[in-house]
Amino acid sequence: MRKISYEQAASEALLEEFRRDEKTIHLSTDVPPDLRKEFGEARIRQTPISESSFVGAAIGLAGSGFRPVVNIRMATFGFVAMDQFVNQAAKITYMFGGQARFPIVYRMTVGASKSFAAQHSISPYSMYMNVPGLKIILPATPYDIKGLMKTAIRDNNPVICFEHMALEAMEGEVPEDEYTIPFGQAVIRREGTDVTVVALAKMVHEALAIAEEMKLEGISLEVIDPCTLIPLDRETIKASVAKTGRLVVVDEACITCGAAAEFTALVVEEEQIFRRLKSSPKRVCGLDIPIPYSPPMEQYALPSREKIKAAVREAMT
Amino acid sequence: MRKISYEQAASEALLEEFRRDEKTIHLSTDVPPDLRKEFGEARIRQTPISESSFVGAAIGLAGSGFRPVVNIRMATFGFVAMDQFVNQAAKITYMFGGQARFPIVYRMTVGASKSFAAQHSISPYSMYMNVPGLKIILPATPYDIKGLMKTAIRDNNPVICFEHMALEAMEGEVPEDEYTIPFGQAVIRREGTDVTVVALAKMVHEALAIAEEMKLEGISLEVIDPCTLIPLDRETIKASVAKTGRLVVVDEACITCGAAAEFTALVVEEEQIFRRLKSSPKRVCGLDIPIPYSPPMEQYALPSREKIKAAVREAMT
Amino acid sequence: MKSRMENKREDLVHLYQVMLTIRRFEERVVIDYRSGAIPGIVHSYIGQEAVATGVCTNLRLDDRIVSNHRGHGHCIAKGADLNRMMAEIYGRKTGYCKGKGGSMHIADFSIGMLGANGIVAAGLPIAAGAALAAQLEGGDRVVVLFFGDGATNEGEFHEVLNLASIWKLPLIFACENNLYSVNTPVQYATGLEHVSERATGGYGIPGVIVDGNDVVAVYEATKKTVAEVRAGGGPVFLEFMTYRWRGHFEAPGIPDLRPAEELEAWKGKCPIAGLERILLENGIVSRQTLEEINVQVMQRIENAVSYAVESPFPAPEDALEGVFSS
Amino acid sequence: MKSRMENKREDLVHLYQVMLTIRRFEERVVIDYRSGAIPGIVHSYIGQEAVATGVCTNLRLDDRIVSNHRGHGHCIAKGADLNRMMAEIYGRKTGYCKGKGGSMHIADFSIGMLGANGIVAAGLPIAAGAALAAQLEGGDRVVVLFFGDGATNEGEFHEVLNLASIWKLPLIFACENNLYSVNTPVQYATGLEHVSERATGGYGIPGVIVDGNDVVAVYEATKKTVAEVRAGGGPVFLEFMTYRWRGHFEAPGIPDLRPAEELEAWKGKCPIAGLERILLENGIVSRQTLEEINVQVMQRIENAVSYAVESPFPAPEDALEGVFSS
Ligand SMILES: Cc1ncc(C[n+]2csc(CCOP(=O)(O)OP(=O)(O)O)c2C)c(N)n1
Ligand SMILES: Cc1ncc(C[n+]2csc(CCOP(=O)(O)OP(=O)(O)O)c2C)c(N)n1
Ligand SMILES: [Mg+2]
Ligand SMILES: [Mg+2]
Repeated sequence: MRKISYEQAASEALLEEFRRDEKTIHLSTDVPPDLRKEFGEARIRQTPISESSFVGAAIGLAGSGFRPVVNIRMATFGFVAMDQFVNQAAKITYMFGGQARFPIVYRMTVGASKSFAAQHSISPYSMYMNVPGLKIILPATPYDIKGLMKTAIRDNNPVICFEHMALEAMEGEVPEDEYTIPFGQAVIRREGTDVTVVALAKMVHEALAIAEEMKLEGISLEVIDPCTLIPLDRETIKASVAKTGRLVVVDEACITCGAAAEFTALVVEEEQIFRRLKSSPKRVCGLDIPIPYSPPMEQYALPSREKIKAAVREAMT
Repeated sequence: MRKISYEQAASEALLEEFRRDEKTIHLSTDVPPDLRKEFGEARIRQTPISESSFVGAAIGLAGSGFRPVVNIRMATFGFVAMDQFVNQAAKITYMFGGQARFPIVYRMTVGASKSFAAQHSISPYSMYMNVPGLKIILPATPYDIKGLMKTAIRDNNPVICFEHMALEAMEGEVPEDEYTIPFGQAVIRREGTDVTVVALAKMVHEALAIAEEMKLEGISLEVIDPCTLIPLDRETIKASVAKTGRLVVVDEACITCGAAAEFTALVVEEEQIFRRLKSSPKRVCGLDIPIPYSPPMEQYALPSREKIKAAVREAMT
Repeated sequence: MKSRMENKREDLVHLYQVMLTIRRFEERVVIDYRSGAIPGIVHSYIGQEAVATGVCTNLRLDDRIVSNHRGHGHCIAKGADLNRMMAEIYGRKTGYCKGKGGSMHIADFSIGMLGANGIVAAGLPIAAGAALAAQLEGGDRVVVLFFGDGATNEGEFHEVLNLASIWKLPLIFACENNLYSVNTPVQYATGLEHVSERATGGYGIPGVIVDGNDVVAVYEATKKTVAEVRAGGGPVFLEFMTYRWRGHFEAPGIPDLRPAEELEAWKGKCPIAGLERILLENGIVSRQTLEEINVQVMQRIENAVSYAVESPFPAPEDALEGVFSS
Repeated sequence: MKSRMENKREDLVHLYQVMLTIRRFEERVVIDYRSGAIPGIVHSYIGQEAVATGVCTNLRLDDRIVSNHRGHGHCIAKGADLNRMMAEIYGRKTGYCKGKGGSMHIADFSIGMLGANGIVAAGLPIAAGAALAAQLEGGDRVVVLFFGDGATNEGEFHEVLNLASIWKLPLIFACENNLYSVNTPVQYATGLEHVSERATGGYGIPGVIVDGNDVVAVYEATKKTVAEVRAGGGPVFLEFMTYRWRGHFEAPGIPDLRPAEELEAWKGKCPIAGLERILLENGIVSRQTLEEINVQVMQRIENAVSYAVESPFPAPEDALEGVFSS
């Protein structure tokens, strides 16, 4: 099958959906040239740097029958528009008793690794997961971003698509034929029997690499990528842990109150699964520090392969 | 000892600290009359409704040697200033290599119970806990808010003080004599042997009431109030669970990625404690919905005594 | 108040009816709030009736409005159903939002009322989006955005002035300058007497200052503006000078610190009494007709309250429904 | 460029030295970034040197500045140490921020440089706070706030204009209008040619438009302004018309879509070449002196690079330190 990059796959999804539905509108400070060329200035709008205004305008557009896609770029920029996410987009469907639908896609780049420092590197998905009313996707491959993005654009709710900055250039197989990927389905990236590793975004690939290495140590990892954070496929995660009896969650976000805590809690609080646990669950996450600039410190802030392996080995003892 | 209300206790803390240190400055849209009277317009500033500007101005004041206290009122209003919390106040100490200190107190009201609906009711502390660089306190009694607030004002870092809306009028014993309460010390509100109940804010009082009731069922609850969320007193929580072998976390915030997930994870991921667990940990939290307006639904959204008791009983089986 | 005999009798009577409906509705809400029948917080529109009425009377059903925390008047003037409004305020299942929103979040998308908003200035970007939608649709719909003087201090206000201006959006900024945000005088908070200077100054949006207690003046100014905006003239800023008669909201806690004489003076400029005088002095209607209107209005409010009171509360579990649309 | 003989020789030479230092520093950063020696992203100040130089030369050590993402020039002009700046950009332990901040977050509180900022307009409220501090202290310190034309679209910009205006803060808004935010022309984004209209319009803050490539003009305009602000006159808005010579930042990804001729035309207005002409044509300094200055400046940059290169990287575990102050 042909291979294209994560970024290209996202672009393709947009192109296809913008062709499919003329109610789609794109808002961003940097205009995507391919979309602009095909759909013109009116639908592919350049915005001033005023995120609150266009994150909010998307709500008004959606409530009036359009399907806006908004590219915020870095997730750190999203905070200047936070009220529009938390108090408006997330609550408006519920608060108005479901009178109108609000189909919106918000794209934001997460993660670290490029020495962009604290104000351009963050993985804040758990902050949004704590706000009911937002769907959240976190695609880890070109195939996934294309399929999930298309589903997001067709969904009738606000959806945040978090894209890891280090995956942009990653290549992967993407079919030429049309497809979508339903929300709320985790993918078992690799089957295994000893330890369930739930990994997010770029960490999916780290976990897969480690799984290869650990095979040599005789440890068999089952690697699960939730793909969608809200709605979350709890069943696949629980079923895997019920099978392996061991859980390691790997996430680059800061550990305290991150998604990894949620995964851990949802697994252990179910008596059935709790009883089957052979060792205590582990989290391997980003440290509780703002992302530092200098490469040695930045790397240290993120989960290393050694730390992940150590956690797996600990889970095995 | 004399009894005063939660609100009065907070006021007293401010009055005493503003007398103690003339570098203290108060910023808010609604001016506290007692402070204004004693300290004048310059130090007790009325602000226009522009939270970003004054949440950020506090940073500039602090970096220039002042000690601002900012009252945002409802935590839902904080989101319009979110960048100043997340990307500025939280990161500025670290990012600049510790060149300057930023002593700031931000006050925000959390919780539900008054039919204020979704845009005036929220408990977003876990969102801020995921952002390293902010200290976070969550006082549950008049005694605590006074002592913790005084410590917050003297601390050399940005501190967020979350205050539950339903506690404002609550009365409690507060000594006349000067005292402060150190951060990072959980309080065992009630000792017990069967189940550790970690409860937050208003839920501390619910848990204590339930502990009385459950005594009759022969179940002994140990009720822990973390008081400070960052830094968190993990040791007291862990020690209690090591003793009781059972954990129930009670929090009014939305369950997904809330603080309760963090408490659960930090307890189970420690092998020693995990081994001593007699049953699976439980979370009794707010539902994953925006807070609805109508009283029957609002009450349903929050942890009820029945649900807490059911969780405790389940933990006992 | 201007006596404009060029206004048709029916128009004037209609304006009177709408204003009176808002007044009586709000009076009843205050009473029922005080008695404990209404939960939460309510922000009374009493004193500002001429603004919503004069503005919305110029709108078509397919025009849209976006409102703020003080939204009952805007709803009623846009044609919302009193029963469903009252039921919502009472927290009943039959309310506009099934009891999930309450006073601060009433919406009726079917009549182009895109919702009140509890966060100051947060409705502004939403209105800009609705106006962009209207522009993209290519028709001549307009969007009216209601907000207070206090909202002009939030950054979003300026971001939206800018979007409206550079995109020439069919958006009418309807600012109700009631001289205060809670207890903060507009002159302290903005350094200005007229906040419309902010629109004309940095954004080239034409601003018009209107006596917000003169419903005919509001009506006429909006009429002209709506025609211009429909014709593609781009955004316009209408600043209505008015005053609220009650405290910031109906709830204990925040005292009303405004000068008592100021309030009395503004009560002397009651928008309803003013129109009543015109109607009577010019012999447009008889006192008896006004009485009849009053009786009708009271009856509708009474019906709305009965509807609300007789409606069931939502079941607790209803809270679980509707977080997402299908 | 104006030829102002009333400026003292030393002053002019000083302006020349500072501008040249910025230029050479930035040229070197670009080279070292391209070679891979510098990580992250850097936003080059080349072309805009006259602004930082002409402004900061008027400031005392105890005056404060707040900067943005394009901050190297502001730092240098305020008197920051080149070694520690370069070490920071190189990500070394000896850098201003111990390697934690990098290019976009250099600060030196000891000289009143309160930090660059990676979030557009986010430094503005911080500057307002610093200005409030200056006011409360009661001295005559001023605060200068550097930001771009693009930042004037963020809501925080307006919130801070308002605070500055109603509190009469000793705050100088130093806007570098380089005609673009990334690739968005200022006229598209704001509908204005001169963004200072936003300050004069809604806030009554005096605005001055200055040729930002004429360092003497910048110096003179700022001098006057600083004197006024020190005297308690309240905020002033200086809009410096200028242009950046390089793309938005040194990193692959975003192409530079500005017209090539426009860039060439602005290169013809090089602030450094302009001052050089004045100095030579008026016989203020000889070409040889300029050469010597250039050699000295190059030496300082060279030293800074050596300092950086020879400095150790932070240890990985250093990342754990400094989240909180004691
Ligand atoms: C972001 C935000 N900050 C503060 C509040 C609290 N608040 C609600 S209404 C209000 C005053 C608004 O004043 P104005 O816009 O003039 O409207 P008015 O109440 O006078 O009609 C305030 C401060 C809020 N709801 N949202
Ligand atoms: C809130 C936010 N939105 C977007 C960005 C990305 N960004 C960084 S600089 C910039 C352009 C700023 O333009 P301007 O203020 O004119 O400064 P210039 O780069 O021209 O010096 C943008 C969009 C950001 N850093 N922060
Ligand atoms: Mg007002
Ligand atoms: Mg620019």
